[in-house]
Amino acid sequence: MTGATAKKPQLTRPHLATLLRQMLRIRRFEERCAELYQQEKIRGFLHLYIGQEAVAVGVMQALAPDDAVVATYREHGHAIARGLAMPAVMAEMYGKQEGCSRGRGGSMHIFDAATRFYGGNAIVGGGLPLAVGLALADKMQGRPGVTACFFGEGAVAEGEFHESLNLAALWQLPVLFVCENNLYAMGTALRLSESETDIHRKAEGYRMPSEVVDGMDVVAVEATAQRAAAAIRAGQGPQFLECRTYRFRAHSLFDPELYRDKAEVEAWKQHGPILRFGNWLTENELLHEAEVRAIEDEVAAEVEAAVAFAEAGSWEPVEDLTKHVLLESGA
Amino acid sequence: MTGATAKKPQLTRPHLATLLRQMLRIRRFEERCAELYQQEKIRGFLHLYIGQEAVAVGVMQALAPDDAVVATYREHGHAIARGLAMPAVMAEMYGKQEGCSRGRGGSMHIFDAATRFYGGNAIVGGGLPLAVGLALADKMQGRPGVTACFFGEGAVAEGEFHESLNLAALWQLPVLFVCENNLYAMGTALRLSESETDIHRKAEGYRMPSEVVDGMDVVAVEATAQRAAAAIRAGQGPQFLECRTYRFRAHSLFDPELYRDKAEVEAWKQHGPILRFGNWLTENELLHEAEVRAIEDEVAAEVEAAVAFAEAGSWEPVEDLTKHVLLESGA
Amino acid sequence: MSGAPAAPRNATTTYREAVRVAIREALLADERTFLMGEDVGHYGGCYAVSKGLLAEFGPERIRDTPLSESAFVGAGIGAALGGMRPIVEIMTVNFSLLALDQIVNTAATLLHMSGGQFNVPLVIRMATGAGRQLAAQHSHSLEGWYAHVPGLKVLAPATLEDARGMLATALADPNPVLIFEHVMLYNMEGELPADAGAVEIGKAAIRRPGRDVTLIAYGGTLHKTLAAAETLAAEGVEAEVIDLRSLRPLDTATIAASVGRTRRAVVVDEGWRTGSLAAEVSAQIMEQAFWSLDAPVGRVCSAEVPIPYPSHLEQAALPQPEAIAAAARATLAG
Amino acid sequence: MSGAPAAPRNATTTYREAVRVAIREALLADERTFLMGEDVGHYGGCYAVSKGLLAEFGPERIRDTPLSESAFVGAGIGAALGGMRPIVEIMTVNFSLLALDQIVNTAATLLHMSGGQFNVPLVIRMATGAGRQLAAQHSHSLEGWYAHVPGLKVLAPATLEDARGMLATALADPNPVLIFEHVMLYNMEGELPADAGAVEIGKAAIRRPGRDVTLIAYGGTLHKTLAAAETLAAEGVEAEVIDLRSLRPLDTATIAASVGRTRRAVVVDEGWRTGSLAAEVSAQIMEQAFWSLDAPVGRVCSAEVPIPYPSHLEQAALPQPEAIAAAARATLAG
Ligand SMILES: Cc1ncc(C[n+]2csc(CCOP(=O)(O)OP(=O)(O)O)c2C)c(N)n1
Ligand SMILES: Cc1ncc(C[n+]2csc(CCOP(=O)(O)OP(=O)(O)O)c2C)c(N)n1
Ligand SMILES: [Mg+2]
Ligand SMILES: [Mg+2]
Repeated sequence: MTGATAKKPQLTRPHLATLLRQMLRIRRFEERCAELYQQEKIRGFLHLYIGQEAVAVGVMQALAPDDAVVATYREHGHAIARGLAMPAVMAEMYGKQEGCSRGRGGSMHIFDAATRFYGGNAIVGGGLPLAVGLALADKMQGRPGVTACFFGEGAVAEGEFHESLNLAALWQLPVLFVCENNLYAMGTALRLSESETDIHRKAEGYRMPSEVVDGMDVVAVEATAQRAAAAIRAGQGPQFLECRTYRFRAHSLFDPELYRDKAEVEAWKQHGPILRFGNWLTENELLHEAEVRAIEDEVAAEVEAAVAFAEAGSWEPVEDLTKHVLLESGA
Repeated sequence: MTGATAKKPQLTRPHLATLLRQMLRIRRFEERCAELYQQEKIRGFLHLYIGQEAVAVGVMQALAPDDAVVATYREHGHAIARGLAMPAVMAEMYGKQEGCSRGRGGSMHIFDAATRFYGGNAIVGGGLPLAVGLALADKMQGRPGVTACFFGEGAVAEGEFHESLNLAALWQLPVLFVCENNLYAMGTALRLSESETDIHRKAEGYRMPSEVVDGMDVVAVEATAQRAAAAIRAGQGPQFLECRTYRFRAHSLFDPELYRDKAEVEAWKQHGPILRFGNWLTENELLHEAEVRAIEDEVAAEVEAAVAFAEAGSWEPVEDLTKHVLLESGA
Repeated sequence: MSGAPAAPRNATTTYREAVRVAIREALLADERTFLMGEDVGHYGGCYAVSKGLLAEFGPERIRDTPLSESAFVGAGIGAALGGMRPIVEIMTVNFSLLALDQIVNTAATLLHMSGGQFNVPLVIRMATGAGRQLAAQHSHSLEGWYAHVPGLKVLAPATLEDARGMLATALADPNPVLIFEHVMLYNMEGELPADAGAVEIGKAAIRRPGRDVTLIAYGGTLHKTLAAAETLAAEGVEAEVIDLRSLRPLDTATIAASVGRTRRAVVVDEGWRTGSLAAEVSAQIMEQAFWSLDAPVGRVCSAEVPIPYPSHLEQAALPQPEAIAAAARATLAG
Repeated sequence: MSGAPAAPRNATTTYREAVRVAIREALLADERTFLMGEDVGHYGGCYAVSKGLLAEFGPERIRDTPLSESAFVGAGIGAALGGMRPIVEIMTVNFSLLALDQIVNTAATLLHMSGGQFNVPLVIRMATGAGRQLAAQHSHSLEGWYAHVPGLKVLAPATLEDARGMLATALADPNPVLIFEHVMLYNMEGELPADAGAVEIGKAAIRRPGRDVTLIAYGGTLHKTLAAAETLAAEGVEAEVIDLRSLRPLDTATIAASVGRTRRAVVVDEGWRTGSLAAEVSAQIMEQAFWSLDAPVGRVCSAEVPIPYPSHLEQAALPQPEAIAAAARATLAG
């Protein structure tokens, strides 16, 4: 990833405040979602991103509006960081027709054409070929776009991971593969799923440049993503990032978490991306306590507005059940 | 693959004669098959192994009777080298019920319980998971067996390759993966199918030891396979061999060979495994011309006997059409 | 589960627990048997079916796999060939598409392609069906596809007895057997005799006798169909309810005999209507009982839409007791 | 192909050539269109369909892929989302199982899951069927499975006109369209008007009018069915032959209207009988034309066995004109 002129992350105060704000927006949104799940406002599977916010927020800084994003069922954070309107995302969690996917998709299927946010895929590994194809379309049409493709370390074991990395590297497609290694795939620890646990080394087998980064450090993630995106834009082909991170909550709200110690979770929480970055900002007087509080207040208000929007939303009429299955010709 | 005490290939005259004889048995068998195909005695797809004989013959030397073999649709060579009776294989090519698979399978589906020959798989990559499972069964039952799994370099692009290598390495299963890199998958050259064309390097991504060997040199193949098998038997987990070879004939008898030069094929033929080994044997007086001629005569007789057996074979009655779909309970 | 003969001591249990006990018993009975799949071990099973088994049997026999559906299903086939008696769990039918090649092109064909030499004594379990608001990629009912494939046997336990008893019989079968457990059944409670055990796996069961119309269902729709029969009974219509139990082979004799008596039938299936297993049952009735029919056979299936997330739309997409009762009434009006 | 109106200049051609011309025309007409798949380029297509196109259009638009069915089909979906109009070739339906997850869980669901935002204008072509002695893993007829899935359109061109004309219409469609080309048709010869072009893709076609019995077929079995109709005609039985053309949606109106006239029907399908598309057609006739039927609808399908290699067994496993004629006679005897 060297050689290309990466956009250097600008450690200006406004930018640092943006990073914090974005992480907080995700965190508070999801904390509220967890409550709403208990209240049965949100149903189905709910996979919280809490603990991993630095990854989505850091990587998104490297993307331009024309770039594309492909994510997984754990994608609220990516959607919000990418710029989807929080009310539309919350309405989607409720299943209301004002949701970004008209309520048809729910938590696992957040989509948005305006921001080129291509989901929201509940099949582990299923998004990787899609990202390859989006990048192929960009390349064939001579467009400068980058497609960022997020997936967990569990997806690395899927055949589609292998096929997609090879295809992207073989055809030198502008894909930024971002593996969020949170050490577990549901309850399966990485050492039980991969013979090579050093995930970013896998990229070597495809001659794809890769880097590993502390996924709990939003500034480091951004810097690395900027470098990788610049390399892609410079025509150096696909790039691979392994972001080492941790999920603080259960896999989904059905998960009894039998497979890991509370102590391990607590230890990771001490390195939480928001905690750490927030402390660093205030300790270095890059942001004052009052500014942080102001951000918190704004975020809280935004989340409540999103909830209010979702609450006020409407159910799609049952008569419309079989809509959105096929697009009418000519559309 | 170091450290384990490999059975050193014994370069005794009888053994060298065996290697030559085995390669010739395959070559002459298949040359006859090509004729029989023209005569419409053999139908369907016919994938000839001609040019690659050193791989199957070399690797089989490292296997014991209790070991298992999994191959592809290009498996006549493996079957013969593994010790299946040539008449039963030829009858299978005809589709006669005296065939090793009762004629149900044909060229692509050679099976034999007695030699633990598990096919004969016409889905590219489809045999790899099977080999992993056979090895798992051996390991769980405390049996010392090795499962040799043959596949082409084209199969390396399939998701099942990736999943199977990881599983075998993760669980340290006794699988010998043998990639026969003949540079083409049908008409697709390796450089058009893999971003990393140095196939054996792929094994690194799974922490699996690998070696590359000249697949046109039967002695080298045997030596390498012996080392790998010894490592497996010593409990060092799965091993990977890339055998660099070349197919002299068309992919199947439908292939017009538009994708490669005649000159390239001719150049490889000069390195043909039988030609080279035969010359080496006679030049070094390890075998006399007369001995070679005697082997040729025996092989010719064996092939003709196989043809006669197949010709004399019978068609399974149409009334039995739906047999062999389910095994009766208790069987 | 009504109509069971008085058994020694009954115990209250759940479908989930019945499956768990069946697996545990199989592991105790045969050391060649092991359970393999995603999160069967440390997580305890995505539907908590295998909770506790890792502690009892260890990681060799309660084997967590990576997310590699094709490889671990294929490895199950290979292990079966190699003398083991594996139970492979695919978390849900939705993910089984990734392993379909191994099931269709290897498990189902090996015996035939090898001319009878290599049978595959493998059991594959998976959850199926909708109803939990898991949306379009997690709500499939594709067991009908598997029922299309010669070389496979396909089961759909809908009762506690079958959840408890089908596994042992499937494991004793020398062929690949697929067992589909509907996600909405795991919490179902009921009584099971203390000595419950293996059950026959080739026959359909009449879960409710009746003379006016035959309702044919399986798996998750059985209970909706029984509910519809209650509604109909209140109206004076006695519906006979058949539980297919085995989706391949289909016990068409039981179906035809029932329709011969009732002269009317409705088939209920959570698969999408077009190309559903219900179509096969309807076609079989056409072929075997046409001259007995007093009305066209009805079908109640899922609407032709990927399952939507919101509850009201999801429920509208799935077969419901009221629609089943209405279809039954339609056959009587005809 | 009889009954076509007199066309300007006819030329003798083959089904293979008709498909090739259609692909070439599509590539010329729209620069967003490209062909991608295994061996479509340097090899010239495993059934020689794309021979010569690499030289004309170059490797970007005639794109050889690695053996990675799931990834290149998924990449086709992504490319369609990204503004291209890809034609993805899966060599045969047998290998499509490896890509089925992408087709079912992504291509078919995206529009719905995204609430109507993301349609997938993708065409997937593949060869299907048996008859070339390719044995159990290379002889499937699984198009019926695809016809089960909401969100897909599924076509089966059985004539030169359709081989020539369906592709353009499929490419103009904003939805994923699958085209199944039967392997035994590629060498079929016939005449095609010089100005042959796009055809409608939603309707079934009556390939032979008749009053006594309706025979319903598609793809590779159409011609066997027309042969059976000839046999029947010699016996004084006038069979109407319907070519489904579109397997999803099914044109049940044309079928029901025909059966309303003939009062008898036989459905022919190369899929295995149980769970075949023929079952769906039979069930539809049951539902829409029961009161018109004078006999049960018959089915002629493949035997329930993985396709065996030897010719005599393979042919015995497949639908044959004599069996079709016999099934038609049975409906008349009834
Ligand atoms: C193909 C497939 N197999 C299994 C599942 C069930 N499942 C959902 S999430 C998950 C774990 C994935 O782990 P990882 O890729 O590490 O992502 P994370 O959940 O940690 O973000 C599993 C097994 C699925 N959705 N898709
Ligand atoms: C899954 C699958 N895709 C495609 C094919 C068609 N096909 C048969 S052999 C072959 C080439 C395989 O090449 P390679 O693995 O290198 O083996 P080789 O033929 O060179 O021995 C292809 C594409 C197939 N049989 N299976
Ligand atoms: Mg993870
Ligand atoms: Mg090759």
